[in-house]
Amino acid sequence: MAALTEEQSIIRDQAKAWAAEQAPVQAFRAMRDSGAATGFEPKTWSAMAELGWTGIVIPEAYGGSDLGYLTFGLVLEELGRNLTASPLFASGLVGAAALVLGGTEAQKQALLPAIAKGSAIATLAVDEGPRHAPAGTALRAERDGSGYRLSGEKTFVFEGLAATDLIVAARTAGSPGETAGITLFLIPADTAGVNRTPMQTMDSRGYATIRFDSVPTPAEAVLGETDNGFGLLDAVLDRGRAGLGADMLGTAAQAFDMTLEYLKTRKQFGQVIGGFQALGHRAAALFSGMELARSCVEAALQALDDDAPDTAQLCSLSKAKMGEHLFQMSNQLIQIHGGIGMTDEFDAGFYLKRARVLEAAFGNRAFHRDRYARLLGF
Amino acid sequence: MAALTEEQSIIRDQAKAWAAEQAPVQAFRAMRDSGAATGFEPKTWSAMAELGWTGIVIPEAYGGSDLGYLTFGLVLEELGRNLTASPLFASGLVGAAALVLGGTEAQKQALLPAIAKGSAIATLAVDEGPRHAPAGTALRAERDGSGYRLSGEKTFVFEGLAATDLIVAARTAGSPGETAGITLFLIPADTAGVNRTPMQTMDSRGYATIRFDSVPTPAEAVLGETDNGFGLLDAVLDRGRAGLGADMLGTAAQAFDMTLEYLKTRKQFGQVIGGFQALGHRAAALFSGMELARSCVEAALQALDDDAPDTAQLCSLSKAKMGEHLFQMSNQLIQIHGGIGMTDEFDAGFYLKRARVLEAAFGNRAFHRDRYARLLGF
Amino acid sequence: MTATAEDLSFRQSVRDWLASNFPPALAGKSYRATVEKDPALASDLESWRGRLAAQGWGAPTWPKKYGGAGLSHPEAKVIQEEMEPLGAFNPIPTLAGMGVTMVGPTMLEYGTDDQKARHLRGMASGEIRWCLGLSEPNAGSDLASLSARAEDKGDHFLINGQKIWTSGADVSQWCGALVRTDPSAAKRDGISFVLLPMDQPDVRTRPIRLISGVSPFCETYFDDARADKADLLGKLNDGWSVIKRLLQHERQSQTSADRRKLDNEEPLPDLAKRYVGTDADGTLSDKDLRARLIDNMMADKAHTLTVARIRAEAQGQVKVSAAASILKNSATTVAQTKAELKMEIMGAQGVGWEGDAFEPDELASVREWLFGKAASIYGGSYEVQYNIIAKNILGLPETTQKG
Amino acid sequence: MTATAEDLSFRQSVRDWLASNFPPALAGKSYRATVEKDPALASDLESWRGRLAAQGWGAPTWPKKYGGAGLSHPEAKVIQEEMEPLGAFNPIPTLAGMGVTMVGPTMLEYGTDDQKARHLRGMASGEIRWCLGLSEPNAGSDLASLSARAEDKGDHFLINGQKIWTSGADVSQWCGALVRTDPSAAKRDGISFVLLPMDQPDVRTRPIRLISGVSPFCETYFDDARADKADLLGKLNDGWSVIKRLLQHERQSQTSADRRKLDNEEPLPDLAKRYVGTDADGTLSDKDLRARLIDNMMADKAHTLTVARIRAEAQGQVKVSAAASILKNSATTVAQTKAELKMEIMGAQGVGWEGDAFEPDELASVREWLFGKAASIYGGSYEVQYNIIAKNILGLPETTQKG
Repeated sequence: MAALTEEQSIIRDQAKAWAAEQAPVQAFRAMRDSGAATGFEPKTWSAMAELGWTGIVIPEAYGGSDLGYLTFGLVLEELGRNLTASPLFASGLVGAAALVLGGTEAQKQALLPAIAKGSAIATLAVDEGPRHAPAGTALRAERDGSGYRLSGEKTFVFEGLAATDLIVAARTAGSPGETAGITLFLIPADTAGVNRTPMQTMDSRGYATIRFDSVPTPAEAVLGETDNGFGLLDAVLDRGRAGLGADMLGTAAQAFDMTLEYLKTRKQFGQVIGGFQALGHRAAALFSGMELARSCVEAALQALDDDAPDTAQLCSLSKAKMGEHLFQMSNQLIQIHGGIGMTDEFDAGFYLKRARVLEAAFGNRAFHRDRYARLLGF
Repeated sequence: MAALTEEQSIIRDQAKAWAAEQAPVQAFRAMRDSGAATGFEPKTWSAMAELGWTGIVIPEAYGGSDLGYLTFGLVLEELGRNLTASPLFASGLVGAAALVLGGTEAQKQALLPAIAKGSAIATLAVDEGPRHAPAGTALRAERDGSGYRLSGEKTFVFEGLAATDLIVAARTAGSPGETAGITLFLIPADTAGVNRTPMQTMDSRGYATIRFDSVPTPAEAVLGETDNGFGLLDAVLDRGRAGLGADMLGTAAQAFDMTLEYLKTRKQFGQVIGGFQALGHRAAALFSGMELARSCVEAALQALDDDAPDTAQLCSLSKAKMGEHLFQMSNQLIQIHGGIGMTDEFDAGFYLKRARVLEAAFGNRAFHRDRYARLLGF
Repeated sequence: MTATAEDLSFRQSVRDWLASNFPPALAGKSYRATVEKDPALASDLESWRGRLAAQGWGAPTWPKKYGGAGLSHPEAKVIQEEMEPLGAFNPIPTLAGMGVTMVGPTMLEYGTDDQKARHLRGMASGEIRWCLGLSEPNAGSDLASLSARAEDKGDHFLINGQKIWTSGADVSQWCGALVRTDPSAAKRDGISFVLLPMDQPDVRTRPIRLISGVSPFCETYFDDARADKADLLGKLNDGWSVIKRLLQHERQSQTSADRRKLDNEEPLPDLAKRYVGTDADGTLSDKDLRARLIDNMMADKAHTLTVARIRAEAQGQVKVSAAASILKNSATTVAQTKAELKMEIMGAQGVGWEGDAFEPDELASVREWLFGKAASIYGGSYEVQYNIIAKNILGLPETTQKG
Repeated sequence: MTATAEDLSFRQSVRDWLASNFPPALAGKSYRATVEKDPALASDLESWRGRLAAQGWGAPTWPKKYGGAGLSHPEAKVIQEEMEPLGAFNPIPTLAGMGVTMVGPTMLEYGTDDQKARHLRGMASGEIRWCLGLSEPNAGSDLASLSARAEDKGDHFLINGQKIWTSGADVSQWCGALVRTDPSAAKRDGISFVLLPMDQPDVRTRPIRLISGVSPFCETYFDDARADKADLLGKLNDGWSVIKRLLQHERQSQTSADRRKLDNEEPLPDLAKRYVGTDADGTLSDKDLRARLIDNMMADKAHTLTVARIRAEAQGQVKVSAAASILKNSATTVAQTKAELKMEIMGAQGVGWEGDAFEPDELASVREWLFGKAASIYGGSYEVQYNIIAKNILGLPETTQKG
């Protein structure tokens, strides 16, 4: 755990207590079993907004608390522990960050207070194929009078069904694969020509694919610079990556706690299984992996708050190292629990499934290892 | 162990008994301590020739026994166990294979019987830089009257100091990096303009770098096809790779036996250390790794004997999987032995050092993993 | 090994029989594909089962008098080999549940003549399905700590307790169950192996839902269930010997079964090229993934070569080899890693649970990946396999038990 | 944490003192580089040592009366930080052998006033070198099973036995040795920690040759060697408490020492580019190597960030933290993997032992790789570290000891 300010400690403790009481993993199970299409409970979401978490990275002038990314990460970690489902990450972190970093004054005023209140849900639509490749953006934004028309398809959009506003990466120039020629647009999700289809993922959240059929888009919908939006996009994605790291950290930490508890209580061959050295060493390795990954996650969040020069590297490091650890941890969660871990009645499967979805989001380990090396020049 | 013919079993048992009595690891230690520049003992070498091992892949018409590569591998494995140093691999396998596969009748008659007798030592000179890259051959063979002149440098040449004959990969056309334009030449090692310098490697064998200063080379020295020698070169290298696999298998098998023995006898905290489950599982993993690697090594040798269509793949598989296992095994040999394993008085270090030299030879794991995938088309 | 004239004539006779008896409509199917996806083929399947059973080829190495064909293992392999080009298959081991693969072979060694006469034909014909009641909720890898008990009631045992992971219990006619017959004896010494019919009011089954969805597994409850004394397999209180042998058969059947290619499975490099793309030189563009894919393919090949090597060493004789313990973990690691790679390759399309946003193949990959997590848990967990190698093969001290 | 005015003024005073006292000729050197490679600088070094010692900065956190400067840990860190831009260094911990880093801190806690007065100044000035006699040939990680014994002879102990891995024993003036004082007590209860001078006829040392070549390690033989009773550190038969504390100091010094960059070390990506080459897009052409290099660099960075995090959590107070056990294995794995990668990158040039066919850097890499294998063995082996984490941090049962 990073050295925290008093305010950060309070928020973390509050998040821990709230999630345990109001949104524990049993709540997630109930939500899954109910088949809720949006993948979260409205009352969970409004409670979060009331707690102020939706405004953590939003400046006070727009209704937020501007406490920063490390603070946001502390909340996401606690929610990750409980698999608490909500649009907090998609809207309160990614959506808000896009507006804060790239929005015009008009865009900010129109949307940030609503995000902070939880009445608007903004989300980023970037991926177009099975793999994360922001520079591969192909969705076309063609000039149409003073505005544009958007045509193409986005996939794996977080909270794509519940979103009220979409931040869409589109190509205004150049070819897919080039970082130049990309522009971000901010449009209402109910614009004519926007067709959303649910993606029923194994983590039971509300992702969507979105088809854009010549969607009319005014020039004022441009978010950031025309043709030159990749830098903004990447900066927004990095905030998302760091946030996912925190979510994954919570997921892994809970998986570890469950595993350690089982090691201490489950008996086989006349002793608790944690007394078998092979399992004891495995637990020690998992603990070490978690401590190392935690350092990366917290460093990335802190770097965002400090606007540090190596922020991009640290965000890739965080997503990659955390991904590596969560991969191991989620598999060992099942393996060490044995048969009971394989049953749907037990929660282990939820964590395993969630782990793989988080891994695929915003660039997997391979993506971020490659990006890390390129940022370091080799 | 592959299902062996009676003849193969006899030769393996003979090699095992001979190496244990005549050329055990103590003999290697004595050779190292003596600082013998050629990296082997002449009497060891002549004994091997008398046992007929130098002729195992040479047809009977040229003084060999033509027993094939699997048989050769059995001998190399037993020698690998004892770190027995000799030019058997370089000359009896690689050198002989080059002549058998690519030699004219005159070349074969001139050299194969002498290789079988052990009076000639032929070796392949292929690498030119720190990394194995046969297609990268740059050593120039320029036309000079009816013959050629060779100019350039070779490195990491096995038994380069003791060799009487050199098989040199040279570029007669094209550019480094292209497989086309490579020609092999067979020349006496004492040809004017050939300058040999010892490479004092950590495994204390007799490698050399060889400089070629405009070395006059007659047209009859061409081995195989002019400009089109890459296929032959690769086939010879594959035989070498399979042979190195067998040597590595022996090295690893002995390292495993030493480790297992130590696990059964060394006591810590009041019990033999093999009774600690973490070490027991590690031993089980090493044993499994060895069995899996052995299958690859034997399959590659068998494929050479059968002229199987997937020979090249299997040779890369063998070198890569065996390399992977030997890497783990040699590190665990030291780790499990603890302090004693770190001392020069104990033999573990010899196996570790030998392991890394074998790994670097004829393409390391990365080289062969890449080659395997390319051969499979991805 | 070169084939003798006799070998060749046997092979020809197999080929001829298959040509005239295998219903071509079933070609290239499997039992599962046939019954689950194409009910129209049910009568062809039943006719094929009947002909195979009459020939004794449902369990070809079993004695003729017990419904087998009395063939050697190499001969049985010839039948398998000759089926392949026709796309033929033997549905009987699947229909018999745990009968042909596990209970039957064990009964051939430990059973009385009466047991063999009563039970084996039903297995070999695929008409009686068997399940196994071994694991219990609190036992896990420590099978010997089981608590289901059998009370001696003269001509029968009264059985009480709960079993878990009884695959197919809800559709089986018979069960082989491990029960405690002497609670006062040391853990492994008071256990017996009994056979009992599932169609009793005092036997209840409850299907288990897994992380991958519905499953063949059940919880099975015995409340005063009855097993005839004549159906005690092996000696009283010597069930541990019986089960050890039975588990060897299990491991052996897993080792080969796990390796069978799924129908029309797309090779991973092709799948990767399709989802990930290639560079100008034809290599996968994600080099990090490529390196790990190569590793997995090499491990897969090494495993296959090891299976072949063990067979060659045994010179065609199927022997329950100690090396089977190596193969279980090796097969499991290869398969689980492959499933992970498949998910990684599919990326955002590899995280689906259901619905139209994903291709059926994509959804199936996710379910198989999840179900495959069990492979390192059941049938001797990954850890137990390593214990076995360390102790039985390497001769290191036992680490799981004190005293 | 923001710096106070007082902090800033202390920093300025350090900066001033260093500017006027550090001999510029030594800039950018290290103790080893200076004495081994540039004997001409010996007098500069000696003068620098003397000035540091007079200032109490050889062991700055020790009390002034024992040769330290009575500074806080944050203040000591300021000295270190201010030395860096000048290329200055503190040679005293090296000159004192195990004195400043291990024996001294332990003596500050366990020593008598008389011991502190007699021994600490010599360490803090770098004039007395200390070695440690802990391990024995048959003990290994099981330190408590030692058999060197000390016999009570009234005013002194008579010591007999053999120690191994006594680093610098052949050049040390004093030794801290773990000896058995009560052979009848349970393993850990009959051990004491004594201090004895090495300059006795009955102490012999024999240097150990390692797989990497010559080494600082010795075997040390005590044949009726003598240790004054006044030099018993801690209580009689309570040596186990003393040594546990001493080993914590060892782990702590390793954690920081291992991480110091070697003089002018070329970053691995640059080395790799030089030996392996790059593709048109500037990435390493060996993608398999590149993936593993990235892994190692990420692990390295994660370790560095963890060290920083633990420091931040301790809010600048150096506390002997339980997390040190994690760092030892992490640091070792990163360093050993890095050494392997370096060898792999150098390929045929990375297998040299000596001679002109290899560059000095290449030969040094091989020796360092070999020597580095010891890092996971000494100072609490890899396995022992994991035992410690499992037991002390995670609260799992002890697995190394029965009863």
